[in-house]
Amino acid sequence: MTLLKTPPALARLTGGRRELVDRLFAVQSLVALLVVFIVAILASPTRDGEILFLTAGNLGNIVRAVSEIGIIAVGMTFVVLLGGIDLSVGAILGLSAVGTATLMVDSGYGIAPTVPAVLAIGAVIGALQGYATARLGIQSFIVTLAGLQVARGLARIWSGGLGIPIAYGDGPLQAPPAFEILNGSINGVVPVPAVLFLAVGVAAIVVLRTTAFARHVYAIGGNEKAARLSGVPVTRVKVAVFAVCGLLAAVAGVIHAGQLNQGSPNDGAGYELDAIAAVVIGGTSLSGGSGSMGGTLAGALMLGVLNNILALNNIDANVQLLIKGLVIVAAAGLQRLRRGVA
Amino acid sequence: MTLLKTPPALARLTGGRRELVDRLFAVQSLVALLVVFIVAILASPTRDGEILFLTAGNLGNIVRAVSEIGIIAVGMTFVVLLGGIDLSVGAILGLSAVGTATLMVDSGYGIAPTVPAVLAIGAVIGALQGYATARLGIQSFIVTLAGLQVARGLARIWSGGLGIPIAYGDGPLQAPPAFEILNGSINGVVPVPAVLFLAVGVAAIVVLRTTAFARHVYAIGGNEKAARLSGVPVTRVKVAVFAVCGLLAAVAGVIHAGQLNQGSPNDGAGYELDAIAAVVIGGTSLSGGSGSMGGTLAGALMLGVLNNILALNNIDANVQLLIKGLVIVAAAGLQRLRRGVA
Amino acid sequence: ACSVEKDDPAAANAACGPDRQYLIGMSQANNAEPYRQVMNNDVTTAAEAVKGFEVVVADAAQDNSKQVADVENFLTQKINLLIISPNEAKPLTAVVKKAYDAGIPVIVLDRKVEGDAYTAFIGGDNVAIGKAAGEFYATRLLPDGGKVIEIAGLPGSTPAAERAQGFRDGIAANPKIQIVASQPGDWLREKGQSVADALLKAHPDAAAIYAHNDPMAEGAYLAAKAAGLDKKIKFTGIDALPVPSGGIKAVEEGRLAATFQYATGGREAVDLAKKILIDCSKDVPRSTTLGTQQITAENAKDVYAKLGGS
Amino acid sequence: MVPELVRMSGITKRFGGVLACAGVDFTVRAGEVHALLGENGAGKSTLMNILSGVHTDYEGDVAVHGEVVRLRDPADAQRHGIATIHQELDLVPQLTVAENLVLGREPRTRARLLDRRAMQRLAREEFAALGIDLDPNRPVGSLRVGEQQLVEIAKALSLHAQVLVMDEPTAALADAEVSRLFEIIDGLRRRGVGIVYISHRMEEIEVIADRATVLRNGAVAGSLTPAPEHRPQLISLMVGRSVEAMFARPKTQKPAAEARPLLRVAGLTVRPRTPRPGRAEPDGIDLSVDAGEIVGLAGLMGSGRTELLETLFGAGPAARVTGAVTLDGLPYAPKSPRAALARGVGLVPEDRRGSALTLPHQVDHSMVLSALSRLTTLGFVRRTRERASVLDMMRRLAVKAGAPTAPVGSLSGGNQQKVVLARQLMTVPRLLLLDEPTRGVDVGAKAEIYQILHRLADEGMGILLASSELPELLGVCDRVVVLRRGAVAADLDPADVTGDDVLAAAMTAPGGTDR
Ligand SMILES: Nc1ncnc2c1ncn2[C@@H]1O[C@H](COP(=O)(O)OP(=O)(O)OP(=O)(O)O)[C@@H](O)[C@H]1O
Ligand SMILES: Nc1ncnc2c1ncn2[C@@H]1O[C@H](COP(=O)(O)OP(=O)(O)OP(=O)(O)O)[C@@H](O)[C@H]1O
Ligand SMILES: [Mg+2]
Ligand SMILES: [Mg+2]
Repeated sequence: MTLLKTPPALARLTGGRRELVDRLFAVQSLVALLVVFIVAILASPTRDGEILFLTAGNLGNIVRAVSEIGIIAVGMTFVVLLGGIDLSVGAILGLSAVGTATLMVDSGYGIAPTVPAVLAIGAVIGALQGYATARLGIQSFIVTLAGLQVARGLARIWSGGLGIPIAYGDGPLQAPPAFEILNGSINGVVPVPAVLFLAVGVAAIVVLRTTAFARHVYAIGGNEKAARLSGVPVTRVKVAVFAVCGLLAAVAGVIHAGQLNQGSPNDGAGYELDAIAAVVIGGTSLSGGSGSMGGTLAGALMLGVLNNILALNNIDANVQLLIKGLVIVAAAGLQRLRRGVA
Repeated sequence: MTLLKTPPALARLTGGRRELVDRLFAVQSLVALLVVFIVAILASPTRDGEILFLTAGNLGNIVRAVSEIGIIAVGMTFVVLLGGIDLSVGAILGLSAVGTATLMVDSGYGIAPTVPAVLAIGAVIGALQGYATARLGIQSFIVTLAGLQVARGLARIWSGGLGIPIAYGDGPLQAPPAFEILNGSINGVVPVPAVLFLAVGVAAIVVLRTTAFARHVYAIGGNEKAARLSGVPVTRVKVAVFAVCGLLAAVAGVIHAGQLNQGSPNDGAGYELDAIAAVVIGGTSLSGGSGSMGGTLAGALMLGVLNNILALNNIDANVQLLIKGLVIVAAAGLQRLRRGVA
Repeated sequence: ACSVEKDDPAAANAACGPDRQYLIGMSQANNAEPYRQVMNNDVTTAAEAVKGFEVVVADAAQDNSKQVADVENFLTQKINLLIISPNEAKPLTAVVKKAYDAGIPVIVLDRKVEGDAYTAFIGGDNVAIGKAAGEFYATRLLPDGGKVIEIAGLPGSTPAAERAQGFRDGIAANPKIQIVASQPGDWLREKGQSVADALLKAHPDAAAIYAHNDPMAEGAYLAAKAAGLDKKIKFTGIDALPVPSGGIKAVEEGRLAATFQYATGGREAVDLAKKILIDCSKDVPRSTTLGTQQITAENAKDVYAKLGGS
Repeated sequence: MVPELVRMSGITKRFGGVLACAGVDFTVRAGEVHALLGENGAGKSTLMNILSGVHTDYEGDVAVHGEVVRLRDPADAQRHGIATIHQELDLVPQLTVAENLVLGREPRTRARLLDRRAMQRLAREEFAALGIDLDPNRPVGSLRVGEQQLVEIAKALSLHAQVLVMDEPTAALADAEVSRLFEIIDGLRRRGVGIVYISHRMEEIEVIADRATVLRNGAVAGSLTPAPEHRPQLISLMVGRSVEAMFARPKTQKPAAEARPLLRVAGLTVRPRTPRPGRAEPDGIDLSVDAGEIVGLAGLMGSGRTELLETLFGAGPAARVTGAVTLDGLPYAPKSPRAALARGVGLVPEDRRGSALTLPHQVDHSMVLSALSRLTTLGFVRRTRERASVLDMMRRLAVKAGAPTAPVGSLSGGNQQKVVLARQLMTVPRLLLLDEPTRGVDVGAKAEIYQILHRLADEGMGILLASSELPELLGVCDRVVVLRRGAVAADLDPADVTGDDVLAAAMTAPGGTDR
């Protein structure tokens, strides 16, 4: 619970009774997650008396399915807290997936050189974008929109436009079997990508709650001029944040390649919007300076549960679109309730 | 030229020499357009000594090709000036195209009831989104992201997922031949959608420069609290602006249906990003309160010229992505130059 | 076609027989493509006619990961048979194998998966279709040769590559036919239109436009019409969907000179499902290649009716 | 009896757990200036926000012209003849002065279009009446705080309201503008307008107010007729104790011989790449601050005080800087605030809301922002140490906040100012640059801040204090440097001079005032 408490308490007011209301609402993304979870249990189809939604396999699948979006959303949270936005993450995922497959299979490098190299590519693209926003002062929306196109173009050129399959083995044009672990699960229940997602998430929560870097991020997002006058190294922090976001998108790309046994240049299209949705549902303000990482994790999981229960009930794909749209607005509205009291 | 002068002069400062620099830069999106235009002439392939890019037909095509994005960008400019963003426009375009085809062909209504009805649908969706942002205080990014999904879902459900062809004639299941005008051109040179785009654009410039409504839009985008304290009807203005944006997206949808002789539910995907790019390249700040409509028109045309010259030269599609990304950043950077001095 | 043998786990485990209820999961790569939407419609319509069949469709929206999750969700629901039209082969292979190994019969439509962990494959042959189109150009459309503009599908997609290759094989017989330009139209009508706009500027003397699908052919037609070239140039597409917005109608109405059927395989898949589930047949064809059909003004109306177009 | 324009009775307003107003009765009569006094956070603005339709959820009744009304929003209040100059400058920076002036009630032509000419005319008329010379076409974002304040005043006046609420209208004004404003207030009073006047400047209250109501902790503490002889009484009503000797400095040791030179500025000239109209950049400034010395910076609006401080803090605009500056005898030319902080120089900017604080952020986080590097190991914030130093600082500066974790925005203006001061003190600077550090701060808190400054100076800190309040400069500083058009016009010893001498030095010698 405490994980979800917004550090620079979003709520405008404190004191007395108010404090209690606040504390309740501070975990409101968790509340939204819980509501959706309970609704999902009630709405779940059963088969032979078993609630399908609650089967271990299904819960594992939910977390696995949101793991990539979730990891991206963690990076996105930093960017949004800073007052920016990053539209390039989906394309960086695609580029990284291609990079993983190409380097590991076509070029025959092992895991050790490949993964760090791919992550470095993601971080460098992110850092360049950060530099363009911070120093040239171009709005991050437009920088990363361009970054999206460039990363997507690079991915297509690098791969020749086609997905590069990853086969495992020791021979040439085969990837080290160890890499297949991304496809596996621990004890056959908890998928590895889910574990990675939760690990990244918890690490991010710790970073955001305990480091000076996080304070700087909040300060810049809240009032950049004030941050600069307070001696915050604004450019450096911005570059670092976008680099982290790019890096995490690359992590998601590596996982993506591992999960799908392929690096495809068109993958990850539209992931940026899902990630941003998770961040906003989690209570982080797009105008920067306030929000929490725990909220983002809850937001991502909520989207995962929602997708899953709609699919389990075989809701028509188009109706799913409608329902998802409305639930997102409702979740964001819940968010608002809290601030509305101020 | 004067069309492009930012009304509430973007530049922080005025007076003396500064004024001159300002006036030069106030038209900077026109400068960017000009640069791209000249480059296009130089880069254009020729045939029998004729510069293909400069043929009347080609120039007409360019404007026709950007007319839908351009009309959407006009509506988007209002929203962005207000400090918001509208991601639903592409989906509203698809929904309107479907609506046009369904009502006119399947239901056999004439142009007169169909077009107003479709435009009303667009305006109502926009207004609902505006209401959700204004009254419920949910960030427009998330409201319109949800709106996107809802509109897309409705379009698919309404059309059964398939494009609805529009055939012309007087019989049943045929559209009135007058509607085919959207496909035609004036004097065989100036395409009708291009004319509509420019008409909408000029009307918007006039509105933005001469009405109190426009002042209110700038005021809310610049400092919402100040606007509210001054007695500006904030909610009403917001609802109106989003309604206008939805309406213009619907106009683009009607044109889309007319141009392609079909209403397809999946059309318009990604148009929102192109429109936003046009707005930002045109010098409007995504944080609201400053920008101009002339800039948006220049921005849209610039994107059109860029697309055209890349296609005329048969540039590889992936390389096109790279080039477009970089040009967008460069154009936005040019923007920045002006403000950077302040 | 080879047939399923004794150690096929799917055939071994599948409970089958008439008078039972069967849940069939249909995993579609992307509902937003008309071809795939029609495939869904074909499957659902055909299944309605079979007593005991219930079909649920999941749309992966062109996302490999989403499609994997869709299949996983089907497995959670314990479907009795899986029909899948994969977004891409390799990424779906593992999960299809998982389903197959769990004893669920799998029918793969349109695009293959790797390996042999599926019950049956049904699909068209894009190279053959492209070749048929090419031969049509060589012998009937442009017997005296001429310049051809190609509007290709999404760069990097297999059908685009195969339809391009087949076409080149087909026109080889007539050396007077020359492809003067090729640009991608991403399968989209509006992109077909704007690409044709530019290409017709560069090649106003083209004799025909070969588009990799019908919507792009229609878009090219509109561009030519705007340029006043629609009477001079011939247009052909591929897919021939039996729906109002499809290519057959366009041929019937004279906009396209011809189109070539790329069957969805939806009905065939349900037929096969019926054999497996209701007839308990252990002997279904491992691979079915759907033929193509040339649609021109002469046969358009008949074919439309025959294919059940509405 | 003069008619009552407004009667507020039993007004109670809560913000969550905070009781901002507790059963307040308040009236405004025609033709009077009713001063509303109280410490920071006493509830003055809240009460007036209720009257101007900003807060709509309150208990109690508001009667306008004897009729109980429930004002729905600011526009509604305006319709009832109530205009407000809000404490915070809420203008739209991107719009021009004229556009801001008529915002929400734009004059229109017969075609319902914007009537630009009428707009200009209105703006010029209002400014002429106020006796100020401001180009109506300048974007408000390019105005200095003082000029923005004037626009706010003109805007409220142009409503020709029956009741005019002025919430600290002079906080950002210098003396010349203040006296001009008082003439106008006098005129309004004679026309029967009822005025509520909120200010922390006691001298002003004594000059302009007909009666005064004091709020303490949200409740009415008493009413008085303001006069210099009642000042101690008023102040003790406000703070609940007597505050004597506001400027009294324990003139303990001041061995001038021992003065250690800290900052030396010689011939400092700043030429910005882009000229900033209405601003005077440092132009050949010579200045020195010794350790333990408090040096005042006086000057008219726009005389270049802020520019000087910003330049010394590395926060000025892109510019060519010439001249010699040394700190502790070493060359000093900071490229950024970060560099300045590293050399032990701190700045408290004049615009605390725009340049220093993020209102929703916690008090403790805001306080330690500049000093984080002292409180971290390997990048991790040491919570216990952070908490200890925050509590220590809150005690030293007597910051009143619900908790160290309360949002800064929930603090009163004076306490917010203390948070900004605390942030700089936490960096343990050797040289502290202060730009209008007591703007909007109540008398009690001001006295506390002055004591703190004296203590810091005694501990050896050098302080450069820019202020528009002459009593403050003369009362606190060891020396007062007067700037005029970016140049030093005089270097005075407060002991020998009066406010008039400083003003005289600040004006241009021949040729009228420096604008
Ligand atoms: N929007 C708000 N949210 C929460 N608390 C508030 C809000 N506005 C005011 N308060 C609280 O209400 C009390 C009264 O504040 P108010 O602004 O009325 O004081 P004031 O007398 O105007 O002080 P100052 O002289 O500093 O302007 C303070 O404790 C303040 O913290
Ligand atoms: N053209 C401008 N561009 C940016 N900021 C400006 C501009 N003009 C004024 N400011 C800001 O306004 C503030 C100065 O306003 P104010 O009216 O208090 O000046 P002042 O203190 O009276 O004059 P000075 O300090 O120059 O003697 C500064 O914070 C400054 O940054
Ligand atoms: Mg106040
Ligand atoms: Mg100043």
